Amino acid sequence: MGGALITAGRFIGPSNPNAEKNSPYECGFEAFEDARMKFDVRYYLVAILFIIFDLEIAFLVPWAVVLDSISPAAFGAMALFLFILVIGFIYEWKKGALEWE
Amino acid sequence: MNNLHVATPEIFLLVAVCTVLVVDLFQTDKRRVVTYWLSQATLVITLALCFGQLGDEPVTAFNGAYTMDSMSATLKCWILGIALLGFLYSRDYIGERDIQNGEYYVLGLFGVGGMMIMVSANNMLSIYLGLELLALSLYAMVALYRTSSRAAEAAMKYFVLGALASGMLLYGMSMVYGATGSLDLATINNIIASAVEGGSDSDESVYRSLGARFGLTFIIVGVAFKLGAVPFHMWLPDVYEGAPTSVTLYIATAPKIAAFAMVIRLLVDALPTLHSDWQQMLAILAALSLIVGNLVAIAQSNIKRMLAYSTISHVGFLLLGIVAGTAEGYSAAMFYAVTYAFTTLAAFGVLLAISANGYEADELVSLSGLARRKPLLAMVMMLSLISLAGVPPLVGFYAKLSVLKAVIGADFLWLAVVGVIMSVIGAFYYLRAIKLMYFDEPIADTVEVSETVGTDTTKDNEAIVTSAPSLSGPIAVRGDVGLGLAINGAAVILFGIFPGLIMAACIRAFT
Amino acid sequence: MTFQLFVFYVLAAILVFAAGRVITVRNPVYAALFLVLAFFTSAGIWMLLEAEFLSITLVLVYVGAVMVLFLFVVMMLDLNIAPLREGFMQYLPVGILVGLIMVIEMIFLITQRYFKADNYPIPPPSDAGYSNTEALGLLLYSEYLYQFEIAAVILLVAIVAAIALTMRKRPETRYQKPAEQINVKKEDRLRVVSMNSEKD
Amino acid sequence: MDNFILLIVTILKIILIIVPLLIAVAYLTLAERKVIGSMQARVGPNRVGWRGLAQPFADLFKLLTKEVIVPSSSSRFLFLIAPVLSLAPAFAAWAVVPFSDGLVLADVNAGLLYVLAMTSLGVYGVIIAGWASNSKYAFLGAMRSAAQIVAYEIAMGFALIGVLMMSGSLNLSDIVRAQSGGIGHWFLLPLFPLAVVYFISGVAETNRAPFDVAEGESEIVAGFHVDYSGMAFAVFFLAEYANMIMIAALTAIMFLGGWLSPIDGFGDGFHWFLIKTSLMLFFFLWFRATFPRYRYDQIMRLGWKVFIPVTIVWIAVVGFAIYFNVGPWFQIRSI
Repeated sequence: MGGALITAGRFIGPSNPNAEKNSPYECGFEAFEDARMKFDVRYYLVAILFIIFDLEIAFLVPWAVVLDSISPAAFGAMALFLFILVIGFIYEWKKGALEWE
Repeated sequence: MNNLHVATPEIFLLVAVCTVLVVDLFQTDKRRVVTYWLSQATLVITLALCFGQLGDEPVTAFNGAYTMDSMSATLKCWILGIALLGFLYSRDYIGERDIQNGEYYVLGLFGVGGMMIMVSANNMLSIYLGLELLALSLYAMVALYRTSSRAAEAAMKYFVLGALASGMLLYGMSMVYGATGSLDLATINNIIASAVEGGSDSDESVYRSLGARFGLTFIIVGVAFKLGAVPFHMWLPDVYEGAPTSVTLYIATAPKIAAFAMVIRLLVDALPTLHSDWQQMLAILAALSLIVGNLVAIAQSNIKRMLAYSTISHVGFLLLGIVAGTAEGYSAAMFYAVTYAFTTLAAFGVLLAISANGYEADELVSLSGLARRKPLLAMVMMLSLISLAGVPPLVGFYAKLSVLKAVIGADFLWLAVVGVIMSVIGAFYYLRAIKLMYFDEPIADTVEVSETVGTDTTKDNEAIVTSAPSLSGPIAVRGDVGLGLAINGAAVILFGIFPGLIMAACIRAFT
Repeated sequence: MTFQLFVFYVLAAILVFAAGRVITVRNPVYAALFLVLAFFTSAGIWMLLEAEFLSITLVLVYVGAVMVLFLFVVMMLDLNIAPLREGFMQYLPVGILVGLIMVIEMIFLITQRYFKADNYPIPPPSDAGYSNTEALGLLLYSEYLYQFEIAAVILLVAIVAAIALTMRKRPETRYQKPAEQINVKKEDRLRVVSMNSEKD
Repeated sequence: MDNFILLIVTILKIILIIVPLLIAVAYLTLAERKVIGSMQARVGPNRVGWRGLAQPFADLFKLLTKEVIVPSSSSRFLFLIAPVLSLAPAFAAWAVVPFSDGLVLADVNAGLLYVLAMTSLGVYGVIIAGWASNSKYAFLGAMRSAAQIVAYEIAMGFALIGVLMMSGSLNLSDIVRAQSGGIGHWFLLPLFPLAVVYFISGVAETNRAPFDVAEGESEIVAGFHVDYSGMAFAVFFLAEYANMIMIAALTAIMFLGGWLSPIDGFGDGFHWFLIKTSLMLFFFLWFRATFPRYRYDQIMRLGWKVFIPVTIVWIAVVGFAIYFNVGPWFQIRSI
């Protein structure tokens, strides 16, 4: 559907491209370098931590669903699981992985 | 949850590592004295707990995912003891370098946890997860030396190839799982045994045994990667060379014991029915490892690379015992794994002691004249190398003898012949190093600057340039390190003369 | 051909195509996006197998998280892939040979009667109340507790490793402490001076 | 043949959801301008149609007749596909939303997970748009926005875990049913911290004010939208508003009892769902009018250091309470 809308937009709208208009926006400057630049390693770190927490959520889901029919051991196991990951979280926090300037 | 108590060592270790991790966060001391001592205390207590389990009746726990038997209890003690000495030797080395000390110990402890899980795994999934825990810690430890580009490269290679090997192993395990519908080692064994007995009568049994064979092939490839058997050895020399020496020590010692246990669990516990299949494959791997390892080691001038190829050849020997496929063979291989680990530990321990004051002792020439600079170090190094070469009465001799005996007993005479010839060839490069230590002059400082520092230290080792240590003068060794090395060296002699002390436990593990 | 079978073939075709493009396309960003497509279609296939929990978890974890990291990396690193491709072409013949051998082996095996799909009866579709997630939860939190805990430890090691390897303390960066900013009181910033009013 | 008919029926149903949704989006834009206008003592648009009611259509036609500029250095295909990628999950998630008892397109068992997965896909449109434009501002904005979305997604996921623990089901209709019994049984009360976290994370996920640094005009000239024009821009716009409605609807379902009436058994039905969703949407608009924009480090701090700990703690609390039958949690779950 979105595709249809864009196509419609392209057909209906005028099309008179010129080089100036088609160059990326740069506050009136000429673009002086490629936009693909090296980025702060922090972004990778955020993505990695995101994966880890996402996995945590994936583990929590089946546990939460069967919460009333599991054994105390299973309950304790999840408590331990969360405890271990909270330690990881404390580590992140203290190491400053969550700081942004 | 029954039998939780048998996993006490693992549980204690986990709790202790978490504590160390958190305590480490609140430390300001760069050398992490508290972290170091806490880590050592953790290892000592865990060791004591494992020691208490020696001789207990075999028990399984966690629905059969975990087993405590004679083999696991014995091997855990060795792993912990080796890790203990390893941390002791590494302390000054990593303290001087730009390595995050706290993380080093914590990851090391996690690695020990992974090895313990592998050793007492009774389920494909536990084996795999234990392996991953170990491997992940190792990759990170190699890369911890962040200012060294060589370490980064080594970590990258290790990671990529290690991940590939893990993938292979997992693929094989999933095939076996598909063929048998079980992850439990004993159940897998039963199902495959009945399928093989069923022969080609029913489609189901053919499908099962065929599927298991397919899986077996992948498992062997994965295991060979992890062990570093030829032709899956490519990562080993590069990683040994590029990693900081303390991490090389860690990789080269205890994980070999864990890898041995993994092989036993996978091949002997789960797939003994396919013995004739894996025997052939392992025989080829063993022969190739013996040949390539020993021959290429001669050409090495870097001592870490030399020891890497030496490892490959020893993996070949270790596999000989498993190829034999008998209880004697397995005990011999277990003996080999354990003795190899603590012998290599001594060698790397000496290297670390020489490497102090910022100097990176990784060329063979840095051993020159060691006997004059520090007789203790030269002595321990010599014992270790002679033992690795397999000269009586040291422990390496008895280890080689027993695997060869086992492999001859299983009618693999040609393999035994290859083993003997290769160990004779291998003796050459060990003796060369000993000659350097005892008969050569220490390299003069000026030569050293142009030769070792100039060529070897790339942009990354600023420490060396700043302190410019003397390479001909005597070496100062901390008291506790010296004591550790002395005990380590003594063990090489002691267990060589009384191999029964270890062998008894190894035999008990397979009866 | 049943409807399910039709859907399966469509998905399988897309999957094979996407997987192929992952390794043949020039631009690494496109390769990563094709990998996303491949994950997505395999999730669809799993859905056909009534494995809805795993299927959605595949999307959630791999597409939603892992591939985002991949995209971050390939987009920011601005890889120059020309030399890589040279190496690729060099090893292509060997690769094709190995691949061909594997294909032949696979065909050989699959066409054997043992592996024919007809041998295996189609499992009956599970009833409406059946929840895959619940079954998985019951199993994971009873039989596989030990492995589950090891998984937690592995995740912890991953956190430690990721941070130890990427974090760099940069003393020159200045952080703001929002908590302190919020807790400022009027007295800290503002000084009220009483002055005599002046008259011109 | 049966399948064919089923297919047609399904397509009809999909159209039946999408068309009202589009109209809702259109009028949400108008409502936004009106609401913010009145909060700032202005009138808002009032020229087109009666009191400006035709304004959205005027906007639509304006955007439709404008040129879709494709920057010359961009990756053409990705540039054009990005808006579609951000729109698709916003619409796809509606498939499992129960409008009323039994009134749902796909009554799947894993509805909640599906919603979670769809929300996590929204980030692709942003990343790809930023990269494909090959413009610094766009890329910068996209990366910021991606890191932000990712951080808040975790908080959202944890918040939903709490809901899951209360209801014991992944099915959204069952989740609503678990809240029956009047306003006191809605999850809003026992899960209050999670509800707040969920909704605020939803605001951050959709990059709405005050979390709209990614398109902060003053810093990075509208972020990843910068090079988009005409219909391509309109589709992004559409996706943003569709996502807003989605978040509002989900909050209504998860915490406010969906179609259930606040008084037990008193006129349950679609209208309650509509009212609750509208209320939530009003909050979106209110936030925008009231709060100044957050700084980026403040956003990340809020997501990682406040919301995640809060949700983890509350999950532990709820877990213990349910498992050991304490307090109001137990009573709700047993219904």
